[in-house]
Amino acid sequence: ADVEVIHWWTSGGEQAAVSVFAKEFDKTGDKWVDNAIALGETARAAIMQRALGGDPPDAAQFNPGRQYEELISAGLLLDLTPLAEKEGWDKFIRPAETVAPCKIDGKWWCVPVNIHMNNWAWASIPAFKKAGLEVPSTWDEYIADLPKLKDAGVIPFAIGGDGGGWQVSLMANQLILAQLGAANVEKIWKDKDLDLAGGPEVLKAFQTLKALGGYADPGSPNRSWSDTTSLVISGEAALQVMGDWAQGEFQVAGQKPGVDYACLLGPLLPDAKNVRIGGDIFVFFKQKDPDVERAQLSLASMMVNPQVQAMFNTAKGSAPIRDDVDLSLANDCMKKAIEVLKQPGAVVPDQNVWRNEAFATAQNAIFSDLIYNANTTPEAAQAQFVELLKNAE
Amino acid sequence: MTTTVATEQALTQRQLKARAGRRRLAGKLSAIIGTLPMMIVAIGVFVIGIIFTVVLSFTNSKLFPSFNFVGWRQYEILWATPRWQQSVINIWFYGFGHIALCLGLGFALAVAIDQRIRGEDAFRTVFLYPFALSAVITGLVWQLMLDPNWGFQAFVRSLGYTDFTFAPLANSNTALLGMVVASVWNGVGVTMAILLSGLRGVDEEIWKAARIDGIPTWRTYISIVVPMMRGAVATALVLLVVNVVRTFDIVIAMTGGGPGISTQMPATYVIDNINSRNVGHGMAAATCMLLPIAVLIIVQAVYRWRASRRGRTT
Amino acid sequence: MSAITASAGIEPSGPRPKQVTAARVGIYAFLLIAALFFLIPLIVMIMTSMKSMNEIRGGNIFALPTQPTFDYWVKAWSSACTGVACTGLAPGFFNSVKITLLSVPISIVIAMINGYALSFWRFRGAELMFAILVFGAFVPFQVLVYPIIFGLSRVGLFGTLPGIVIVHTIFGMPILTLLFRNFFSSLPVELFKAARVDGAGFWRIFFSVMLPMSVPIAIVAVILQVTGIWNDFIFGLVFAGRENMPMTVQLNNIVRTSTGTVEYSTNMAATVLTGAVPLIVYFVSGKWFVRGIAAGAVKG
Amino acid sequence: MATSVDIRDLSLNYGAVTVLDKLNLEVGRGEFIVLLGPSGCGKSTLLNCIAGLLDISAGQIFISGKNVTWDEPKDRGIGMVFQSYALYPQMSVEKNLSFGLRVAGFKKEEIDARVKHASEILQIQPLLKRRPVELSGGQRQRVAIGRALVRDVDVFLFDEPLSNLDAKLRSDLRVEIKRLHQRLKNTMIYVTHDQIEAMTLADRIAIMRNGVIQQFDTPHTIYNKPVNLFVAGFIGSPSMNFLNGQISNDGTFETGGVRIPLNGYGWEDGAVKTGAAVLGIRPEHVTVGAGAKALPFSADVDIELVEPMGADTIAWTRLGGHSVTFRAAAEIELHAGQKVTIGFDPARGSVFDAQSGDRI
Amino acid sequence: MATSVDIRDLSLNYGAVTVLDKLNLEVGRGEFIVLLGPSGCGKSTLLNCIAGLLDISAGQIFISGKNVTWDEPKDRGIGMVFQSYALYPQMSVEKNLSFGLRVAGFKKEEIDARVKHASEILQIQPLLKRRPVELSGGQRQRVAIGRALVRDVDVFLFDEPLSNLDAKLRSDLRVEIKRLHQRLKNTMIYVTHDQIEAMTLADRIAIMRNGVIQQFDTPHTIYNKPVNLFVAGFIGSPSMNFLNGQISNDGTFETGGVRIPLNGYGWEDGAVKTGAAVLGIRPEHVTVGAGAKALPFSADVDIELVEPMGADTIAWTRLGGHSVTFRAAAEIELHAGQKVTIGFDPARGSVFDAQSGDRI
Ligand SMILES: Nc1ncnc2c1ncn2[C@@H]1O[C@H](COP(=O)(O)OP(=O)(O)OP(=O)(O)O)[C@@H](O)[C@H]1O
Ligand SMILES: Nc1ncnc2c1ncn2[C@@H]1O[C@H](COP(=O)(O)OP(=O)(O)OP(=O)(O)O)[C@@H](O)[C@H]1O
Ligand SMILES: [Mg+2]
Ligand SMILES: [Mg+2]
Repeated sequence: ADVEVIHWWTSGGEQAAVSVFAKEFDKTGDKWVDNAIALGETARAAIMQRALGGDPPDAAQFNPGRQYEELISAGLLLDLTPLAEKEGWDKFIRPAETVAPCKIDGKWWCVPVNIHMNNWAWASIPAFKKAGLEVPSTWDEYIADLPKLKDAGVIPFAIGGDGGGWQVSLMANQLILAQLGAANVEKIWKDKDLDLAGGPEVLKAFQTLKALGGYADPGSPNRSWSDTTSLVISGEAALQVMGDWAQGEFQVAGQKPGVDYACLLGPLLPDAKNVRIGGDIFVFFKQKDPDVERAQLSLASMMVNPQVQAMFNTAKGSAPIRDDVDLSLANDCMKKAIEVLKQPGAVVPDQNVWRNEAFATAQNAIFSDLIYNANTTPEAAQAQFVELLKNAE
Repeated sequence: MTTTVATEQALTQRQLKARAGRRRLAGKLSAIIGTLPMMIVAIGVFVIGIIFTVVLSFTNSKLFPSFNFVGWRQYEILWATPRWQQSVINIWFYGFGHIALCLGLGFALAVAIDQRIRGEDAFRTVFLYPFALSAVITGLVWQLMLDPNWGFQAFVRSLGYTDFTFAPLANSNTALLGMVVASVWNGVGVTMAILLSGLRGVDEEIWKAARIDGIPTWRTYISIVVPMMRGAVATALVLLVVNVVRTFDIVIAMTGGGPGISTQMPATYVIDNINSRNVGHGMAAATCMLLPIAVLIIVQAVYRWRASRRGRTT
Repeated sequence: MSAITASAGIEPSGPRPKQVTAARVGIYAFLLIAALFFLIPLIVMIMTSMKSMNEIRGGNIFALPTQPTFDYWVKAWSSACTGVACTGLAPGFFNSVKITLLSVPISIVIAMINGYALSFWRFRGAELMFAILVFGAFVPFQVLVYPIIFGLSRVGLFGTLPGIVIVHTIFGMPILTLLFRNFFSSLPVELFKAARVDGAGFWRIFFSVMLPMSVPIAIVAVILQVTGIWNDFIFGLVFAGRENMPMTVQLNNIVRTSTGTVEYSTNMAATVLTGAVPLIVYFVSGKWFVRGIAAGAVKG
Repeated sequence: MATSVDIRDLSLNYGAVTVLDKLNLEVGRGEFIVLLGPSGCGKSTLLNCIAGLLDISAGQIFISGKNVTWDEPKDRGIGMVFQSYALYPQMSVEKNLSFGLRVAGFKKEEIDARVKHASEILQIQPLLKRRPVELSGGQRQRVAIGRALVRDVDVFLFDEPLSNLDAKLRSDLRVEIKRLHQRLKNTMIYVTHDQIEAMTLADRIAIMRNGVIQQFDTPHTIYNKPVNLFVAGFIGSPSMNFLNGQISNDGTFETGGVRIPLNGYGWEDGAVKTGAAVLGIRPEHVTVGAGAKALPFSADVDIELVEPMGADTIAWTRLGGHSVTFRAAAEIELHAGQKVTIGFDPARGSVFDAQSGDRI
Repeated sequence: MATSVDIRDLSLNYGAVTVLDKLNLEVGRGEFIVLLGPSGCGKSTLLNCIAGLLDISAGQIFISGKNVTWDEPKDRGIGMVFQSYALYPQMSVEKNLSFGLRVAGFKKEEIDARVKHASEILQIQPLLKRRPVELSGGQRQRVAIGRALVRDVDVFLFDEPLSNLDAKLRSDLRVEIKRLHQRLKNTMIYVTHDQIEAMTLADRIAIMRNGVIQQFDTPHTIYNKPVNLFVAGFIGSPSMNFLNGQISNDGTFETGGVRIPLNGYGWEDGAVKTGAAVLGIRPEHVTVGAGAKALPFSADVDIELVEPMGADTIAWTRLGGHSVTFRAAAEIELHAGQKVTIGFDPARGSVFDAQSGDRI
């Protein structure tokens, strides 16, 4: 049967990755009906509105967390538990932070397809060379390099402000994580610890963000992450903090890690103890046609298939959701990540798991205002952040 | 057409009245059927939609409407949120800029075109065509033109003025200006067209009288003609205000609301909240957006109703 | 407008000597500069769509293409990727045509009937209906999307071609009704009375008398609706259903997609192609727009 | 004479404004009635009520004996000709004429026959294929009449059909309408505020003011025996001279020191009235020059202004402090500043009560 | 009398269309000139040329002896009153009057004095604070005149200032304009197509047709001695009766078997003409009844149609195959179908050459 899938994977690397799913699925005799809608917010809004209208797609992409909680409670989603139990998803999907968003109260509602590590820094080796510098290995080194990079005519700090400022938010999260560590991060976003959120460590992170903002280029405010990455790829910019999906862009551009670019995990820490992970999941909407349901389950099963996982994640630049994957194709950066992933307690989940999308939208606004509005002080932004957290549900 | 009279008069007054009532209804029935779509839309979509909006603004609805009433809480949060405050400031600034420029430039263009110039059709078409392009396309092309690396700034720098800086969208203080430029580019043509038809509607004898009085052309426009074009200005104004209130696409296409939150608008706030499944809050913002308009419309409706009491045919 | 002093000796006779006045030059200068301001973005779009990426990178967007090429147009039309499918804009184009061809006449005829009824068949509550409609014009679309989704799915039209046509009709209604109402109110009421005496009813008067007279304002309405509907993105995305996705959805995917680096050429080619239909409508019928608008917009 | 249109206690309000107030009007079959009155007095409103184009507030309307109060316009047996003619602009003359018949579902042959008949009567056969924009004002008017004609109605309603035309065409078409009426013998109700039209066309004139009919009588009676000051002043151009004064017991009218004996005046109820009154005398009933001395009243006056009108001359003068105009043949030499003797027979004048304005 | 406006060989074309063709007109100081002619004959065009509102194609215009051909309207010493009055709608009457002066930079006291003076003359002091919408037609017209008055101009131009008004107001204002002229003694050029206005107001009338002045003379001459058929037919209402016929050698006019002796007719150059000719006789020069027999020509005719006009009656009849109207006093009883004797004195008529239409 035809299975219509809505996703927002439209950039180069993403296209390659999603094509893996589509090709593999078509081989099973069913048909992947692709419905790509650029931009996550737009795509999710379309999914939700179609769900409300009683005409949901057969499968849809989300980020793990609370984005689809209403769909579950409204009973719109296909229960994947029988399939998961049959295939033993519990046993091979790891870490626990990846399982949690999909397995709620003992029932599986979605399929995680990849693990993204958000806290990477991507550095252009030629750009640093141009300024007569080595790629820094610590954050302090980098901060010291900023003025020199600027003098050399390189954009010292690459960041983009599109989509309401999620890139800035990602950056800010890193800075806060670096200040507080994994446990405290959970206290803030999960338990709404306002004292901590209003404390000096967080303020330090805000101050750093503001300072970094001064080294961004004028083209930054409404730039997409991939445009920003391409600045690093071309060597116009020195360093970008972005999730591992940026890796795909370097690959498409034919660049080699260690030669053309460097991947630095946990850029704020001397050695990476924590990784913040996110990823993508797919939900399946209940459909009347049993044949479609069969095809949906077949697609779900295929998505966690080790071979498919290997091909998909290689193309996407993300980590597979299972260990027993042939990672011979993975490059050095990827391997580095998977090592860290294995360490217990290393994983910090994305805040999406605790707070809803509305919170994220509001938080993005605060961070991007801080970085792009010269008049906004770190203190003011922190106050807004505390207020937001107080009202969050 | 002459009818037998006896039977007619044999009918009682009441029978006649009943028959007349039926006939009159039959006459109006098609009118009611004809306007059924309008009534369905007016009541079924707009009234229900607005009631829905207002009611939900007092709930903490997420994705699905829920009737978990939370009083004024959404409004309290709303007005404490800097992004919303900024949006409200922005829409006034942007709205004022957009409307003033559209009216001003539109009027200037209309006046210029009104001077019996050559190639009038060509000029009109050129001024009007951007309206054919969506806000998304407008935003894209202007984003490109104003991009410091590709656009106007780069062009001037390539001419040798390497210090030239013109990148309004990159600066949170000027981004709104960049948006006004693009939206004026898109919308001024229609304003011009409306004002031009208004100008053409002014009695030619007024012009002659002014010339005989020795009033300079510009003075005639300002002191005499403009005050006479109230209808055209009103229409243009309504269209402009509608566009301003709904401003959304061009923000998304040009700046995404940035840098920071410097080009956020109420509509983007509402829609972001609805899309991020915070419907109750979004509806509170929407209700706030509708309020000033509602006041305006009610004033206008009372005025109309007064006038319509004076005149009704059939 | 021009002051001419008859220099001594010349006896004024016949036509006033023509002089190129500063004011006249100023007007043309103003118009030409304005025309440039309005044309540049279009020129930039077209030029950019005909340059290679290297050229764009090397020069600036105002430079003429050194080796103009239509490759990107072909690519945008037939092979640009949006997600898995690499079919370009072509499939969406026909969906847009379908939606536009259906929605424009239906929305206009309904608005025309509204304007006609509001002008000649005033009934109790008609003015109120109209006030509500005008108010509706100010409501952000997206606020109303929710109730409409519920309504349409209730009657089974959500995600179908009739569904999207209904949505366009709803959202076109306020402004179009306003235009038609103003237009019909400016017609002599005697015409209506004469037709009533002739025995014609609501529909007969509409079709035989009013419809043929409303050509100028209908042209304005057609232009407005073609533009609005063709350019629509949000409604198409939500209401049209996957088979009927309009071109703008693919445009959005193309321009928001970057294969490594942003391919401005393809973006611009796609943009120009998407904008082509309403642009042509404007360039062909723009002069009727100004004439027609006088019929419906100027009367308050 | 059978009654054709009978209006009983007709009232019409627009909201709180009463435009027509308990109006009664009975029109005989074949009569040519003119509704005359100043702008805004309710003439068009009355016509629209008769046609069924306005919903009345109270009262009844009978046409040809049938109560049509609640009937649709098309069922009343009326045809209407509007000031703007209201021809359907996009239809040819032929289509304009046949529209009503086509709506009513007549057979093609019948329609053709009627259109042919009407266009012959109105002499518009050569125009049948043209559209209204291609017609002159007079031709348009004929088509508008034809539209009523083909429908074979009992009553024709005209709402100022000539007031858009220039003077010359107006007087030509006036005669044409009169001839048409003589030929068709339908009932015609004709609204105008042009008194020449009213005087020349009407069998009877209804003079309206503020929604009330002031006088409904033949043109001759209205001209010579107006029932009140309003009618007297409204009819006649230049208008009747009014002298405010007092009637003393001996039946002499006194104004500004001038005494005018009212001997021979036909008092309304035969008895002489006294007290404050207004004496009205038409300009053409004032004689100038030699003959004036012989009349019951004469006086010497100065001419203030002279208006030569070609066929005759209007002169302005003062009598007892009131401005008085008189009409003299063009042959009589008159010029401003001249001293002349004028005279008139008060028996040809009208006397009105100063308070009520009614004729006494 | 000094010349006030002098137009020499004025031509005006719109593209290929010649609207005015080598037109000459000399107007004396203080004269009241009326331009009269059918619609589209170029009256407004001529007025606009004088005012400087249109660029002429050839010729010269002198006002008060100064060549103003190339002058701006405001520098020509003219004021103009338009058909629509063209008052500035959003300004008060006072502003309307003073706007031109303020723009010209007059002192406040001077402006006030002039406005006061003009408003006194026109009796509009109580209206100074109102806006044009709050004025009646007559008041608006006075304001429009006032606007010319404050500018203290030599020449007033009026373009059909009364044609938007109803009959009663029109005749009142006509008198008012006449009085104003008597008082101000400015030169006035007045365009109309209403001949009553022309006859009553003008010192001299210029009758125009197709951009050419046909006759320029006093109303009396134009009425009684029209230079050609066009002027004869254009002036007079009801219009002159025309009989087509032949003049035989003995000076008898024959038409359709009716012979009319032309004894006593004042031939243009004193000599009797013969051949095809048109005899014109005004309706008021036709006598009916007893007196008719005594006239040089009389005949028995049937009355076809009667139009009572109040003061007098117009009757339509036929003579020698031609339709003939005559005017009779209202007292004379006339009705359609009646046989009457009519008569007239051909010496009071006009005879025109059948070919050229010129008076002979
Ligand atoms: N639709 C309406 N609403 C309120 N009042 C109206 C309406 N139509 C007419 N009137 C009022 O009714 C009165 C009579 O109007 P009507 O049109 O019958 O006058 P009329 O005698 O035909 O005048 P005219 O000679 O100017 O045509 C006027 O005072 C007018 O203001
Ligand atoms: N702008 C123009 N272009 C071409 N022809 C014109 C223009 N204005 C006027 N005419 C023509 O010039 C002729 C004279 O027009 P004008 O307005 O002077 O007539 P008029 O005597 O004032 O008529 P009316 O009594 O109708 O006002 C007309 O035949 C008219 O068609
Ligand atoms: Mg009327
Ligand atoms: Mg004219």
